[in-house]
Amino acid sequence: MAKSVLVIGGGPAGLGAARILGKLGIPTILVEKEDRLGGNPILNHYHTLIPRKLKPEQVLGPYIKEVESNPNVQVKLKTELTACEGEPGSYKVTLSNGETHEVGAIVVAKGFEHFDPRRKGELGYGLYPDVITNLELEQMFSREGRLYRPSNGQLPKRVAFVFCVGSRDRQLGVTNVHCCRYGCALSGLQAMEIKQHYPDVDVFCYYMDVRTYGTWEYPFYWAPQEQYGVRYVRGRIAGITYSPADGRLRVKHEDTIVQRPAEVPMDLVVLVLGMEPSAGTKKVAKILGLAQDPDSKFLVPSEESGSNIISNKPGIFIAGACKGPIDIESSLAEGEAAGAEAAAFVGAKVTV
Amino acid sequence: MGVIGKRVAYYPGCSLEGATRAYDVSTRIVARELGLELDYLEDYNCCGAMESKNVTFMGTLLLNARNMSLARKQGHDVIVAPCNGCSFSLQRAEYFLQTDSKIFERVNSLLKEGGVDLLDKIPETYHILEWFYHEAGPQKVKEKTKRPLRGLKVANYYGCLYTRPHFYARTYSHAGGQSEEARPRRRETADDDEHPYYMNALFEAAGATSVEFEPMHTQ
Amino acid sequence: MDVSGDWNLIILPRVINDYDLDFAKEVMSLPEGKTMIQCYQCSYCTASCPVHNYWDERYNSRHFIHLARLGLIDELQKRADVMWRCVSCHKCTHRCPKGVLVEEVLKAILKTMAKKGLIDEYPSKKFDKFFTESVLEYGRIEDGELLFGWIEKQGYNVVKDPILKKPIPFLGETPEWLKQLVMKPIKSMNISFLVLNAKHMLFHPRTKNWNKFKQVLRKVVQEEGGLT
Amino acid sequence: MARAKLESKWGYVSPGGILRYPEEPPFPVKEYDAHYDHIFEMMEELEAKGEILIYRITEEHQPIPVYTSTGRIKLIPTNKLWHHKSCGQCGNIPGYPASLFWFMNKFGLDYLNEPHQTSCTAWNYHGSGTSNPVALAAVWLRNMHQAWKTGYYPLIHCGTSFGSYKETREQLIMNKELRDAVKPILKKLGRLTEDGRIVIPQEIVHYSEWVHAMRYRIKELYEKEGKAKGIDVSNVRVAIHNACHTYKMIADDYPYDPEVYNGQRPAASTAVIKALGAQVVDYSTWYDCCGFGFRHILTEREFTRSMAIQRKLKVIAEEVKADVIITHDTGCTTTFEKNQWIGKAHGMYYPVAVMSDVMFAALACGAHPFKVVQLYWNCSHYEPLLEKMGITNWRELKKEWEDTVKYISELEKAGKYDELMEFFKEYDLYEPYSRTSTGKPRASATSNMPLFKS
Repeated sequence: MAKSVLVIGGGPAGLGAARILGKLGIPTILVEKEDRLGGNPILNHYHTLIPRKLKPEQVLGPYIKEVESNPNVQVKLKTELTACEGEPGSYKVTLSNGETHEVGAIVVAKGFEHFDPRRKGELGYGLYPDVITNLELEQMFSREGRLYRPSNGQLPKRVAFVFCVGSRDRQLGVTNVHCCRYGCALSGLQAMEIKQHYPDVDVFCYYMDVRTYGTWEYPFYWAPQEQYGVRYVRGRIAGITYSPADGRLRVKHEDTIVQRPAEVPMDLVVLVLGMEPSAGTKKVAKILGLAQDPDSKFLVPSEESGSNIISNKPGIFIAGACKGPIDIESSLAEGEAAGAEAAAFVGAKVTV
Repeated sequence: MGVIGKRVAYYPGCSLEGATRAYDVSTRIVARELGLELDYLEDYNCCGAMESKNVTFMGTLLLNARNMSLARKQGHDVIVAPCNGCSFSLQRAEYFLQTDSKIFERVNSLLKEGGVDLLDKIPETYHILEWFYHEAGPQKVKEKTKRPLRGLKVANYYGCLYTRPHFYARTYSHAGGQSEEARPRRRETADDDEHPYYMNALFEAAGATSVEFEPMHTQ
Repeated sequence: MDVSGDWNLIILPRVINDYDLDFAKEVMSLPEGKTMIQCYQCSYCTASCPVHNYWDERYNSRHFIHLARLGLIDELQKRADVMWRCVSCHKCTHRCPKGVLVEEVLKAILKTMAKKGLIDEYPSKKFDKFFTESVLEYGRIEDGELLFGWIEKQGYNVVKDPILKKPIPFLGETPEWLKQLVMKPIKSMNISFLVLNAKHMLFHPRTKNWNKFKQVLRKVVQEEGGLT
Repeated sequence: MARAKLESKWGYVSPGGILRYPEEPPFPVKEYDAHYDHIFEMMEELEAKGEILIYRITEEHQPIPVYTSTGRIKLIPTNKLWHHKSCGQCGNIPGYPASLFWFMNKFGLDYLNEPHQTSCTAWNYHGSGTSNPVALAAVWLRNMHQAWKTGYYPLIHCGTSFGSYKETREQLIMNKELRDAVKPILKKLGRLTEDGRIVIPQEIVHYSEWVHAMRYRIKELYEKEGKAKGIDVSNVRVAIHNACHTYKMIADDYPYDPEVYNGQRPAASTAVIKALGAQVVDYSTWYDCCGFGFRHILTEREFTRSMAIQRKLKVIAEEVKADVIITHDTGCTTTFEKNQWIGKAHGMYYPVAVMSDVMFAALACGAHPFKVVQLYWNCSHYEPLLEKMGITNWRELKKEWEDTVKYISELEKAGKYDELMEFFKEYDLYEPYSRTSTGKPRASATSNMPLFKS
């Protein structure tokens, strides 16, 4: 009988790993610190996922169901890893509920956190109710199903998306110089959703670069412009202020194409948040001795391996957003790959 | 060879019957010698050139639609124009009529109002150079040359609108337009966009030497 | 004590305070302006443009599109002296990777500006109108009349024959460049061509069956406000 | 750079003792390892190497901790202060430092009104660009050495001096070349310690930080004395202008507070106005410069007046209809004041009272609007503000001040300087050369200086 595998984190990557391990008949322990599986998309009530425009329940629901019903997988909610000893192939792990287990391999999928935009004080988040985050916009859609200005409950006439909040920014120290990867595409999607339901709302995207890479270019950059008339303005937003005269926000920037300063009235401003490694990722990295990027603190794969799920520790595999910004479908795929690697590592004989 | 047709509607345009009469006369002679037939478009009107287009969109479209209607009346589905401006104007009208059914309907109703036959079908317009190249070709030109242009250095200047823009002439490929398959014949017969060579080939067939003066030859 | 002489100056802010989004809507309501929305500011058009390259770098098709889309009218007006300088070579439209009919869009922007009274009548517009009038009247243009008529419009004193009121070439004032331009070919021209051109100048070539169609055309042009 | 943290009264302290953090920041901050921390770490390293001497804040200075934008704890000394005054303030807005001294007298704090202070020369640095780091550093270190010698802790009145000194400190600490260049100069001046070290204070402190730290005591005074005089500021609409040189020059070293815009905007001035119970109103160009721009006031006055009128006065008048603009720097106050009149000449008149936080606080606490706050220097409309604050008897107070001026000039003409000094003492009127650390008027300093020459 093969040794068991510990999967840390019940988000997309962790679910991907647990699902494949369970399918292969490997005894698997899935620990999740929250009281339900699904990770950020489920816990934070995302509305629509890029790139396939599916709901989180549509994408992750089947995974959760499969993991929960597979007898090979023990799901331990409200549980965290607290200690780890031993050698590759027989790690002795201690969990926060006091249990100890011996596992042959570990899959780390502790994910990311959204940037706290209050750290960019000039953007006025937390001061002006009509400055919201893209996460809050998702929740506005998913929980209330309508678009409104938090200050007065009215439909905004104009909405601005502010790209790269907490991304590509040395002002925050060395920790947030990376690109969030999802922001441009999600903003395009959200802008389209707004225009679909409220065609008269004017939507503006303030960007430095638009990074809807690969096949995302058409659906998340061209379509918002060509089909919905979303306007893109190049220039990083330097400040958001409020004018009591008309009760509207002012988005302060330089239109780099016109080369003129601009302070344009907006009714709702959406900050597109960057990604940071979660506190759990940093904690697990310490417990397991995993290599971290010295600046961003994201986990980094083994230098020798060309694969990005192989960690610097034999028998420990890393998947998903704990290694850096990633989209959900890739996160699932990485989880599955890491699960398969872990199965191979514990020497499971798999019959097809 | 032979995609466009040996007998076509000939739209000379205003200038060819005025200041550049020589072009008109030469065109007719060359066509005759090459065994091609130009059917003069009776009672045509000005294409509007760039000027009318800058003043009135629908008016310019109507001007060209009238000429198209005349060509249909004479039984043609191909118009050939020796003037870059004229062929451009006709192709532009063709583009808007093909890609926007609302425009097409409006144009037809205005044609009716103006006492002109309706457009049952939108004829295609070719530049005369394309027609010569595809319906006669260098080989035929060589055969028919009586006084070879040996020793003559020719700078072939095609002009702006001979190949441009490809949206109007050939592909229609912009969002909202029809598919690239809309005009397969046109795509097949078109000269190279950036490095046109039909005139070079025909003159060389007639014995002349082409001189390169890129990048100005289509500026 | 201030000796600079300009102490009274108050500098007004350069800040863009708002967009005029109705302007873009109006441009895009024109059939030729529809594709303006597709532009993603890559500047392929501008880099291809001979006017930008050889005349004035302020002639920038991409920039005009951006300004029009956001309705930055004052910025468009600042460029009124170059905006009409398009030579209609269509390289912009030909090359645009997004399928924007750039040349047409720029003309749509100019038309909208003219309609809203945001731009004075520019030189090329005068000629466009003169040309179109001729087309509307006769169905065809005539090169000689177009040339001398335009010369007359430029303020030269052109002598006309008393009966048909047509300009008589080279009588009265003619710019020197025009004399040279016309005399060179005339000297070597076949006599029958000369006669033909003279005939055309006296008796303007006309399209037959034109009157009814002309009225429809005039109506359409009037609707669009093109000749006003 | 790893920082070992030790617990202390205010949070965590590095071994050397000058870099402090609370365990949990009270508002979202940039990062614990903010890029500005290394200045303090390097100061301690340089002290350990014997290159510099850190002029430390001690219990004697009765420090009050405030947070900076990085969440760092900055100690603001409140007692035994060495006043580093401002060129423009004393010349153009004398009520500004006077109000500060008035408060210190009220609170019974010890201070030294230093006659041996020089200008920071940042005026030169900004105005013409002809200064250089060595000269700026030498001037700063000379002044700091003088403060250290007297045993009083430097308090900088001017925003530009404060900003320039913060920059100079960074340059000095980061560049050995600069330290090596400046040491021979200071040696010649006799401004090194006995063992050849340069003196750098632990914190560079602006007067607005002192006001900020003392805001609750100011509030007490307002409630006890101001309200007793019928003063009530609760209806006053206050537009705050934060001075660029105080908080944009070395942005990491200026107070921020969870109470003030959730720690997302500079706290000084706003916090004291809020503590007094006045209405702080937000406006869209709060971030903008007043227009003074330092070199602009000297070389491009058109820019200064245009900025002041178009971007600030107009916006404040149209968006929020403020009763008063509160500043904390010399240049901003004069710019807003004088440009209202220039605006009037151009048909752009947006009248509003302008004064510094400390002047407003002094008025609220019942200071004499003319004898102490010296509003007669103000050319803006301050009268409606006084009315709104409940100082409805300002006409009588003005008369009283005019009579006093007459009386003083009579005494002066008669050469009765001793009586003059007694008079100042009796009326507790600020007089620049009279009050020293001992609290005793020093007649000799002014005995040969005619006042109010007319």
